[in-house]
Amino acid sequence: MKIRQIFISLLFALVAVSSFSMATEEAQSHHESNSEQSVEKKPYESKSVSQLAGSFLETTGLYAIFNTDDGETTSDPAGASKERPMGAFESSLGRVIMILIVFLLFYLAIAKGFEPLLLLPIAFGGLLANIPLAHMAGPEGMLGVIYNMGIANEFFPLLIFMGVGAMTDFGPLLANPKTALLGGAAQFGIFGSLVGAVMLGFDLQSASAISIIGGADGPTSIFIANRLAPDMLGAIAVAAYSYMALVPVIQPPIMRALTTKEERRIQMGVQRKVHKLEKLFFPIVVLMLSILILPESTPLIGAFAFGNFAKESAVIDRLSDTMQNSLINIVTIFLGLGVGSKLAADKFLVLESLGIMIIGLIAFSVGTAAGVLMAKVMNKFSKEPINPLIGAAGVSAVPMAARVVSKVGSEERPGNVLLMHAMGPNVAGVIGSAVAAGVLLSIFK
Amino acid sequence: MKIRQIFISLLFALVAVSSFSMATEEAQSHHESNSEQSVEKKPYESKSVSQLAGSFLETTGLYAIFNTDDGETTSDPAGASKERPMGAFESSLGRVIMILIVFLLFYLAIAKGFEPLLLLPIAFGGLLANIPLAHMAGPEGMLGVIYNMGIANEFFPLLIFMGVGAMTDFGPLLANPKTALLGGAAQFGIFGSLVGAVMLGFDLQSASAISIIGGADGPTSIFIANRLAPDMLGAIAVAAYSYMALVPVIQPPIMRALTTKEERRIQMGVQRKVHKLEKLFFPIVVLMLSILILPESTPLIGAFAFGNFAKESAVIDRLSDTMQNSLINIVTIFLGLGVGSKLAADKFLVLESLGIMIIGLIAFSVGTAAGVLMAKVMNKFSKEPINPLIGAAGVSAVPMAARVVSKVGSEERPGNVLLMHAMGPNVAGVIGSAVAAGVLLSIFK
Amino acid sequence: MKIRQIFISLLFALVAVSSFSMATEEAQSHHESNSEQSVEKKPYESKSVSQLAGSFLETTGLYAIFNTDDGETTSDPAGASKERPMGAFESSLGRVIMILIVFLLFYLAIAKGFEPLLLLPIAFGGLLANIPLAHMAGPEGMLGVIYNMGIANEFFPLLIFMGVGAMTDFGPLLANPKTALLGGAAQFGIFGSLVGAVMLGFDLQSASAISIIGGADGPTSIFIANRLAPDMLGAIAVAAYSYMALVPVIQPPIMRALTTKEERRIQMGVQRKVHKLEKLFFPIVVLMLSILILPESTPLIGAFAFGNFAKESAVIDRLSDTMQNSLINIVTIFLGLGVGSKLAADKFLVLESLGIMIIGLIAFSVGTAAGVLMAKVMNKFSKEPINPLIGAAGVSAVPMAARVVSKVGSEERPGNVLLMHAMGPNVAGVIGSAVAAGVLLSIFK
Amino acid sequence: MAEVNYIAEAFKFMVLGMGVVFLFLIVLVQLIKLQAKLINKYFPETTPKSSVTPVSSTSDDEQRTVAAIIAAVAEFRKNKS
Amino acid sequence: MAEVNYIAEAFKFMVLGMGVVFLFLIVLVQLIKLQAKLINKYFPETTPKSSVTPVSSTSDDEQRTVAAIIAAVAEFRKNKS
Amino acid sequence: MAEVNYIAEAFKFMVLGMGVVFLFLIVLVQLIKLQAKLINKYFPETTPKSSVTPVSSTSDDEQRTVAAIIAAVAEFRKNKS
Ligand code: NA
Ligand code: NA
Ligand code: NA
Repeated sequence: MKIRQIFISLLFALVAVSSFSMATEEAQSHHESNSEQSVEKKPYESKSVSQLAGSFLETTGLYAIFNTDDGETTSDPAGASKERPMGAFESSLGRVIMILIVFLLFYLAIAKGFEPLLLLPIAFGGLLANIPLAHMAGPEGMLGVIYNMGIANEFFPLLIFMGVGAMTDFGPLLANPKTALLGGAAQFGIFGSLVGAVMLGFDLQSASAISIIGGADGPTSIFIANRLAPDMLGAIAVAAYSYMALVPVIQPPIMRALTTKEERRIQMGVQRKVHKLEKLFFPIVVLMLSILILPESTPLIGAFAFGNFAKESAVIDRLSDTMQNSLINIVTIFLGLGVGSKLAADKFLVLESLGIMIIGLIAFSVGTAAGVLMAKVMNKFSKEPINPLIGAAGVSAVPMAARVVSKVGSEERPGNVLLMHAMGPNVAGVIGSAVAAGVLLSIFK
Repeated sequence: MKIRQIFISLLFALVAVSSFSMATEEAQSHHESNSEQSVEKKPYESKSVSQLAGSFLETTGLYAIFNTDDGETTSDPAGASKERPMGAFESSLGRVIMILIVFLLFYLAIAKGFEPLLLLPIAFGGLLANIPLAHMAGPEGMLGVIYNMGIANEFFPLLIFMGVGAMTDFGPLLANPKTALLGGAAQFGIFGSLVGAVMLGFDLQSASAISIIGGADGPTSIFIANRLAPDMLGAIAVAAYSYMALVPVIQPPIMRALTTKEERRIQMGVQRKVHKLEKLFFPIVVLMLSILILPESTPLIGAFAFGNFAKESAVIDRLSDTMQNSLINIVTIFLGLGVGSKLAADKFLVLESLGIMIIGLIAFSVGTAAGVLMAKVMNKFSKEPINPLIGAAGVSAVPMAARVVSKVGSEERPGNVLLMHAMGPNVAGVIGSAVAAGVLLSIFK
Repeated sequence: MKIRQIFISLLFALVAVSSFSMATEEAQSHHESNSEQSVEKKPYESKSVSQLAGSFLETTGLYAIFNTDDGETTSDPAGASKERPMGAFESSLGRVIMILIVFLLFYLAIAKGFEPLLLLPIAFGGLLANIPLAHMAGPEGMLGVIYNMGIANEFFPLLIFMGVGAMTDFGPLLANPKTALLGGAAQFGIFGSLVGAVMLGFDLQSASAISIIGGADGPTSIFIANRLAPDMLGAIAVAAYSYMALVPVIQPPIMRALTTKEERRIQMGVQRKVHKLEKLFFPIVVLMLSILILPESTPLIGAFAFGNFAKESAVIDRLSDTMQNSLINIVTIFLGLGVGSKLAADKFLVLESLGIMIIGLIAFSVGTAAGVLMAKVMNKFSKEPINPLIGAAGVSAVPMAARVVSKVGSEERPGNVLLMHAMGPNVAGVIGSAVAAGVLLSIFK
Repeated sequence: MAEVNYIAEAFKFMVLGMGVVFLFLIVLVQLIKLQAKLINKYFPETTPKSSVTPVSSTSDDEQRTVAAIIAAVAEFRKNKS
Repeated sequence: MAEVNYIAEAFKFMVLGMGVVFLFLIVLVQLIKLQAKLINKYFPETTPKSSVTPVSSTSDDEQRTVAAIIAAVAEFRKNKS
Repeated sequence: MAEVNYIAEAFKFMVLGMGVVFLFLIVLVQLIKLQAKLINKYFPETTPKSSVTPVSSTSDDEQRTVAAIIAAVAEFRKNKS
């Protein structure tokens, strides 16, 4: 067998030699005339080994970090027009700090389980973006290619939203539609933090971009940040996902502070059965409504409705499975890396980022409080009892917030399962945030 | 645990504060000098709440539909150079009609099961394309991004063809090769409808693009439409998939009218066994033949042959599985949405679309008739009996047409299974259409 | 049921007619004013059938192959600026020779099982690239679209590397870290063949691109070739994958010639257990080290480390599964076809390709020898015995080379399982090659 | 232009934004109720499904179930023989 | 140019097109027969596979699912009885 | 420039390249040893995993196999009792 293989190799070589010898002269002449235009090769000058080693040293990362006046420029996927010389801090200690922050994010994602599906790729993208000299976030680097492929044009967040739509069951909302209002109240988190951001000194457009963190919805945040304040995209995305991950820490104290023990012990009845046609029509109804009232929100709601409609139609299961699995996974990898490219020291280590972190915390707290208070009010006027805890699920952060509600509820009264009742406001919160996002976009159009 | 998390947050904030305070001055100065070039923010003028509400109203879809002189332009993935101000009809009633047509397509796809894998995404794309003010079919909208990614350059139809190739078994054709001629006769559907289209007043190039509907093959239709008449892509694709879905309605009456009861009762023998090397070599043989005779058809036949060769080689099953599953699913989602973007009122609601619908019906009928008649002739001269019904499968519409043949055949003589015999002309019809497409392309090159 | 469907069709037609009649005049006027800019249709001149047939003949592949002065130009994904008129040989016999070479590659991939996952798509891409008149490798052809999407910007090789990272287990390397040095010694294959290539007359930059074949690592080869010598990409990729496939033929004679029977019979102890935290930290350690020493290698090592980190973190299994399956499969299909586009006769049939093939063979042989000799030296100085055979695995070609080591070892002493001990140098060879690639890039920066 | 009170503007945005959000959701609630009434009137379901299924991707689970069934069957046959 | 009879042209296209289609398919049929003859002469298959498997897009997984379910149900009944 | 001896240059590249490769790997080996020492000191594993698992994609298939085996075993026990 080996002899046969060697024979084949020889045959291959022979065919090649005979054809090459014919081809060479002609092809070479073409080739050379052409090579002038192709890759420009610099004239090579001889160097001694120690010269070579010396110039090699200047290309090491260690050298780059300790020599801040080496004329390195920042990287931007849009290319040279958006790049500028790096500051001394940005190209040295700044990178180190960012890499430490990245390690903190790794710790939170892996050891604490904080939304690892996005935090880990974002953090890794941040690590790659802070490598000196490699320009991975530039238009020809891997992160820049990804950014231009799907973030600059908002394609990836919409695909994620499509996949989330295909994973979402609106049954609980359809069974008890008035809980949708709780998902509305929680949007005070957005507009409250808008006021807060303006107070901190952000201009109105940046403040709007930041405030959407209060929507507790990753793709919506990225979509809006990209439109209104692309320079802050990294900080906004990191804040959004970090606080979504912190929902089990942030929400319970607020929920307990605003409710009495009796309210938290309220039991809610069994939900009515939902007709499958209701589920089928629902995404179309939502989309038609947003077309009539708020076309600015239709990219988000349209993608979401398409995913949900594909699932509920039950005739294109192989497509809806793909949306929920291989497609959303591929896009999640790319979205994370691309967003992470905005964690470069020169983009992230600005005072704004600190403000964004602070406002994000306010946004989640205000949203939670508004949802709970609204639920208290509704409980007063409703025939059927409403446990005010479910208002907290209105911030979205699907399905984490609903689980937190269920957990807090069952602590007060073991066996009191609020999960399905909390899913209604939870998914309504997604729609509410998309509407709020549409309003903000329409203002700055 | 919670205390630890809060501690981490604090630590994070502290690191941030200390670094930010160092970074701020420098970074800000860089940032500001740069921000002039970045997103241009309009100077903001104060408005009262009622002014705000007023200008919000002007951004609603309701307002846009009832105010036709608002200067809205059409959307085109190619950008401003292909856009123009919208007509009054197009931006109001036209949209409403298109949305009703979209709902009809939803009904056909879901309730009637008409080729839902493509009709449903196409229809949803059409819905999104008709949203006022959102410009989702423009170069920066989701549909436009998809269109430019894979339809304008014909990449997606070729990937679909590759996947279909990986799903196709040429065994029945190889077992009884002369049935390939039935797949040839059915191409009269293409050229007959070309004559019809010219009679209706279409110019030769547009008529050629339309006539390919008679090939009963989605990717081929989209590929050719994109080359010869991109403005009609939406109508052509919708016609092709609609009539493919209507094959069980269109074909049986024609089949019965052209055959006698005795002919329909003809039984065909068991097919010979096919050597796996025949299957392995077949895609290469087809491709070599199309290289020699018709290079214009090689993008289509090449993609198809690659998929089939990948499957039959049996050494790259993980790639051929991917072609048949996650890759073709992802591309189908995108292709559907992208094609649907051509269902915008300003593109679809033209008299041509009606003509295209009529010609599509002619095309399928003529193709079916030609296939059946050819089979009758072959039956006269063949040693082994040929049931003329299998000629109807030559229009392709794989595997629907072959199933229809089998159904009609077993109605006349229960137990007469023609399915495998019909698969031969069925897959030959795919090749025949690709060849016909190549001829049309070569004429207009 | 059928009546209902026909009724629906009629309804559809009626809606359409009524709306079209309203829309026609207006839309037509818009349409026509626009159509001037759209697809330019040549004025059509009547032709007789024989004229038509005659001009059709001129578009056949047969005609194109026998008529070499038809002014056909070469194809290049970068477009017209890189294209030139084809030579007579290139457009006729050259194509035929390339197609024969492609068939040889098919044979090797399918019948011999030589790395079919990449050789088969590359070969098929080569077949498509050599089709006359179709320009599939041009900027508007399928191969050119793929090339520009992910090869010209090095995106696809990095995604492959990410997937390979997610598939790699560094456990054996961590258990016995000093075997990493064997993966270093094997890089003599790279630098030895660099010297050889310069001797054959290649300039330093081209020689560097070629020598990376000695890294025995596909994505690294493609990445470097694309940076340093894109015109030779096809030959380099084909050489790299061919010789990787030939590892079971090339390596054993060299391994036996350089070792004594006693050395080959050496048994190695059971490996220590590796803590899962070691595996988790390892990709980060490698990446940090390459950041400090060699930022030029971070695109490759960064992608690889991300994949491995995603897997070892164990919190984003759905993403790491996607990297290892659907994503790497899709990219493999595209990478193969795109690389294959460089097998066009006008690019591949130059004397350089023959040189590249020869140097590739030298590279693998030298790398193997260096690894084995290094292992012999280490065995002299090591407390624990080291079987010199495992040095051969240092060339990478994961996991083929490690299997060859295990096979040769068990031939001498049945039951002597060296596989796990060979995996250490095997994966170290991947890192070593990426480092070597970084050094070469930094020299020509 | 320089005298714009941005905080006041932000509050106006809040009024507009929360107004639109609630308008949207209130209309949506009414439409949901209306469609539930219409659907259950004209298409009464004989064996209606419970809505109490969790939000999740069912694909993985299903695949594992299948795998489990296959394995169980295989196991069974082995044991019989 | 203005006097071109487009319908006549369309018929000419039909002649050319159908001619090429049939030419292509006739040559293809001959090649299929030739390769079948050659392959079965030089590589006779001892246990040839039947070609009678349906062309369909029911991917492997689905087929396995069906097979698994059928098997599981069968198994179940056996165990009950 | 014309007088550059390219072969000598290539040998210099070899010296630099192999030097950097070995430097990199030697530092890496030391770091691996260091981290092994630190990790096993501060996070001693009670039931450590064997490192002797083959390099391969433990993709879906394997996970399904595992799931299947678990399910099969469970099934078995039910049937026995
Ligand atoms: Na929300
Ligand atoms: Na056809
Ligand atoms: Na290597």
